[in-house]
Amino acid sequence: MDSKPAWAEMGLTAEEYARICDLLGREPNYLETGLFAVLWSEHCAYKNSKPVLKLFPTTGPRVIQGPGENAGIVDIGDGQAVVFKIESHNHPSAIEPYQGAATGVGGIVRDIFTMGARPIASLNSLRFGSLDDAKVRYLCGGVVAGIAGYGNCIGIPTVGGEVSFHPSYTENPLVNAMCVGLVEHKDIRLGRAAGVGNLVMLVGARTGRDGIHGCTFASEELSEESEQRRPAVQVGDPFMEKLLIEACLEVIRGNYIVGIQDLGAAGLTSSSAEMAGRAGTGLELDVSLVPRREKGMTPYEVMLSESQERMLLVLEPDKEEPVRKIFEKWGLEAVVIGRVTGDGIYRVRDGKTVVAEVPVKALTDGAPVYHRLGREPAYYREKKNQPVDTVPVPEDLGQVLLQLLADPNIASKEWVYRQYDHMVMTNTVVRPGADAAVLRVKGTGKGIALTTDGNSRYCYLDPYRGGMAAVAEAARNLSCVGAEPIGLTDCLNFGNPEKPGIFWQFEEAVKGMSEACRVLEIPVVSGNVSFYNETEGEAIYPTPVVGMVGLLPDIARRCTPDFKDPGDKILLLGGFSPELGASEYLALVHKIEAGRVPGLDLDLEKRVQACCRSLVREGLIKSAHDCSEGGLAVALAECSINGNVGALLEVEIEGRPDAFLFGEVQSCIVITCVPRDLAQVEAAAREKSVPYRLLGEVGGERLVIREASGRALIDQPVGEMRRVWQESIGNYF
Amino acid sequence: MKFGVVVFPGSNCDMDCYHVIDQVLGHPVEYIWHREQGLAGYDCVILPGGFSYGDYLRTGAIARFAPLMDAVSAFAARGGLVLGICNGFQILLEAGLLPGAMRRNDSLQFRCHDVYLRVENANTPFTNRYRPGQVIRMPIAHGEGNYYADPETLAELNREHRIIFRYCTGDGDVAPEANPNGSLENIAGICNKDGNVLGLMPHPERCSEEILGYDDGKALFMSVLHWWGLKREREVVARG
Amino acid sequence: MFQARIYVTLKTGILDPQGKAVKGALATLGYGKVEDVRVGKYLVLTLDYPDRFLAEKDVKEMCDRLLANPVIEDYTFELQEVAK
Amino acid sequence: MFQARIYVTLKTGILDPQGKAVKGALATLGYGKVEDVRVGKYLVLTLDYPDRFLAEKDVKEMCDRLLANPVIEDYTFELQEVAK
Ligand SMILES: Nc1ncnc2c1ncn2[C@@H]1O[C@H](COP(=O)(O)OP(=O)(O)O)[C@@H](O)[C@H]1O
Ligand SMILES: [Mg+2]
Repeated sequence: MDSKPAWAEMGLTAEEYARICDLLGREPNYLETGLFAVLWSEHCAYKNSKPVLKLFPTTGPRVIQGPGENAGIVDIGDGQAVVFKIESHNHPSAIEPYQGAATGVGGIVRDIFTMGARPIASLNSLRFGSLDDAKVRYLCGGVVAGIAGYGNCIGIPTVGGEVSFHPSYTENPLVNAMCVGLVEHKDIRLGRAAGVGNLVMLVGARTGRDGIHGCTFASEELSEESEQRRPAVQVGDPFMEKLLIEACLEVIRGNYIVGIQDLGAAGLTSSSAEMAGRAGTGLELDVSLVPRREKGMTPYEVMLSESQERMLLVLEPDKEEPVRKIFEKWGLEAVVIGRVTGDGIYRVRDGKTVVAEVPVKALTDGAPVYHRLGREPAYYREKKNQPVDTVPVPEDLGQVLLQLLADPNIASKEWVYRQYDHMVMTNTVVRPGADAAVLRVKGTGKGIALTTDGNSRYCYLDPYRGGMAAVAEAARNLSCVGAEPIGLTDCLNFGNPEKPGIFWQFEEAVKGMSEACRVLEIPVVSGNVSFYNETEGEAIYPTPVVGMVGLLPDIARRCTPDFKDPGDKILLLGGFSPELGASEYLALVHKIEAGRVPGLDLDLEKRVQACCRSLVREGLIKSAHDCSEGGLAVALAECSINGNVGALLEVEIEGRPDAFLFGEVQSCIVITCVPRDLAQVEAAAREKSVPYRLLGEVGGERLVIREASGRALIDQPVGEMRRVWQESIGNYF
Repeated sequence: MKFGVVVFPGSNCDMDCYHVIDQVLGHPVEYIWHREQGLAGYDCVILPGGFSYGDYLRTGAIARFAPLMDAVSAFAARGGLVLGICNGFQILLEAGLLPGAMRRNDSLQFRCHDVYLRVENANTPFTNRYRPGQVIRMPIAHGEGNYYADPETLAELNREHRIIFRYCTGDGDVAPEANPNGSLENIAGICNKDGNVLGLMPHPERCSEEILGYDDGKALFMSVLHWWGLKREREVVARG
Repeated sequence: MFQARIYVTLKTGILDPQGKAVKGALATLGYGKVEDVRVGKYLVLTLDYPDRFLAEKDVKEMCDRLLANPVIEDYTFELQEVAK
Repeated sequence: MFQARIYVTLKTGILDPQGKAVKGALATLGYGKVEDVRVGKYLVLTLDYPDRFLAEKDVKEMCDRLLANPVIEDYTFELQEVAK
């Protein structure tokens, strides 16, 4: 047996341990070492990512709360705001897909109502290996069922998301969950332990031995050994969460509390220390008062347990009784376990004995910050410069279209979202299946649009462009429904940042995202970093995921992607210069993942989006759908399938027909309008200096794309396209 | 006419039902906490959807013991209108106010999407604003809507026209492919002998406003208002 | 102190969607000789009761009232004395 | 022909929300002396196997591969010969 010192077992490095001794002026005891280990883990301290995250623009006229709190807050007028954040639960989901995903939803929902907001929608972004693999199907089925099981039970609609498949995620799936809440400005609460003498109250579930060191675990690579170390699995209790939501909102709205924070990674330790850290106070807790689920738990286990569905409240002493009554009404335990002190010390007692005593600031702000070195990996130039237009043009392009429509990356995700209750709360005006979901805000004429996006192949081949594209695509999806992007949350899923090639991917992606945010004027208000997504040394494709929120001033003026009526004119907004490089077509049909990622002119992107939004608002267009994976042909097919109507398009092809049809491109939106409005639509585009072209018109039961010469490139019945597109994913299960 | 929406721990469509009565119909409505004992003053009580007590043992199994449920039984016995939607339907089954039981969906998955329903009996307090045989659309959202009743019960339900809604195709065909959960005889909703207690799996409150796509569910609530109006008239006439 | 092990199953003749799915999954894994699968619930209750007679009576009552749904389910149980 | 009765339970220490809810419900119904409730699965498999040894081996394999989730669940089973 090797005898690593305790600090090493807990994931601290020798330098970090030395630094702790320095800060304390002595060696920490076992419990204290544990406290530092979890708070200084990547998950809590962002020690590898902090300097890079500084690149994000985080301010704007609507921003009420940027990064640093449990979630970001953006103003939507009328004294209301939206609160949102996205978070990863990748490692737990790899080990136990159902519970891993379920507790991921539970965690992010707590981050939202802890701010005083009522959660009104969830989204998710999922990555799995190939569905041909039985283990992957198990993971995918379990994750989707877990999200459904938890989200449906707590009565928050899951209104959108994305799922894609690539072998790099075979052992390391990604499960990123986003939650959005609605709050009146006056009800906003922050995670602060303010006011010396105030009480610290623990509410919700009892504390058990589950998930101890879950966050250090999230900060490690997966290995055979981690499969063995399974007690880190937690089981979610959505019923408890539902009660917590109602009870917490009741005490917040009744103005009974000073501060509130959920217990997430590193449980009681991180939530209490962070609350004291933010308020600049000290804290004294007595672990013997913590209600337990199991007998014989040590103070260490109580402090580090990651039992789900718990919250920490700070309140004035005279509020204890009324608060306890409210929790009792909901059948919940609420126990005072400590109080706020003025000495800046984090003190843990077990009854009379002091078992840990360290400065709060050492825990929360003392972690080292690593300025890792990024180095461009060898594959980058090689793949980028690999010529890809030497592949043969397929004979039957119609067949290729069907093949793409059946590709799980492009096929309908209905198999997924029909398992989610996406309608509860009766706000879902545009359901999953469109470019973005649209929710009404009851009592106003406003709407909120939501989407998550990310393209990891782009990010692998060119993390800078890929990062930019993720932001641009999310914003474009919002613009397609008519919403103005007002804020962004991000989940940065990467491999081991200690490897220079990975760190380079991370840095480049963040730079690209930041640039797009700056030009498109969308502030980043919250986010999450998930490193160490590797299995046996192999990293996943770099996967920054963007969750974005948009605002529709008048929900009556909104748009969906489906073609509406025969005779409607079809136009393409944006400069159309499709690329074979990095396309889904190239990967699927020619098995090549290389080439140049489509270029992105952010100024043009901004004009295209603004143009699309104003067309929607003026009621001039009847449908809008952007070109993404699968290119123009797939975008048109999706419009046809969703509208259950065909179209006839006549195009002038420049270059290869397969590149024209299936090559990918940024900043392009397929729109339709009635013939009468065509001139006005064209004028609007010209006025905004947005290139456009007339493609054809809606009608018939087939999608026909033909050249000016009359030769048909694509001629497919809508019914057949729908069948392959709709059934594909379900057929794997 | 006054409505009450029951709130069990874990109910999650309570606010949606409240919204429809209050904002769409413009009628008085109140939440009723599951620990209350009486229902005096109410004319129609709605048991909303959700996951009462997490639905952890069986759907509706724990909620049926809520103190309020005795009052609901008495209210129903007096002829009060009781509408159980989704989890509310499951609770009514467990409480014995409606016959039969729910099993898990045959797909073993939760299902959330629109379905078509055929109105099998338009002569009830809940369906008089529909035409007999009318095909309507409503969303479902459940994991356990696979209705079962023994053959005698089923025969009785049929004989007494107590099967109110069946899942059907867009053309009104009660076909197996239109059945989203494996329910016997495509049953989506049934009522009690007196017709004043209705349970259904689909969610009328989710389709009572045009902005949500369509408003086929509104007629169900309008039926209740209409029926109550007629009842009042009869009472006035009877009293002379 | 008693421990009750309660087995709740769907009545015979009632289609068991879960059992059917498990049977199908087992067949795909190569266990085609599994002729039938029924999936039920297994509950273990620890009861602080002084005597068996009372425990037995109450467990039966709990099953009838709550733990099983008589419309579709049957149950059986075993009672065992255990140390405190 | 064999019948396997399989009992799948949550590992100790793993939260059992179902058990907790049932315990709470039983308490409300007046059974406050129920100290603990754990809810698991009960599966009954009918196997067309010629001999016990093979049946035993396969049932164990089925449990490991499909019927129990080794991450959070434990299982036990009993095998009994039955008439065709
Ligand atoms: N995991 C998921 N959960 C919920 N909805 C999803 C999920 N994955 C995809 N969807 C929905 O399916 C539709 C298509 O998704 P996607 O192909 O990613 O769209 P786009 O390419 O426009 O971003 C969207 O409405 C999306 O919200
Ligand atoms: Mg899109």
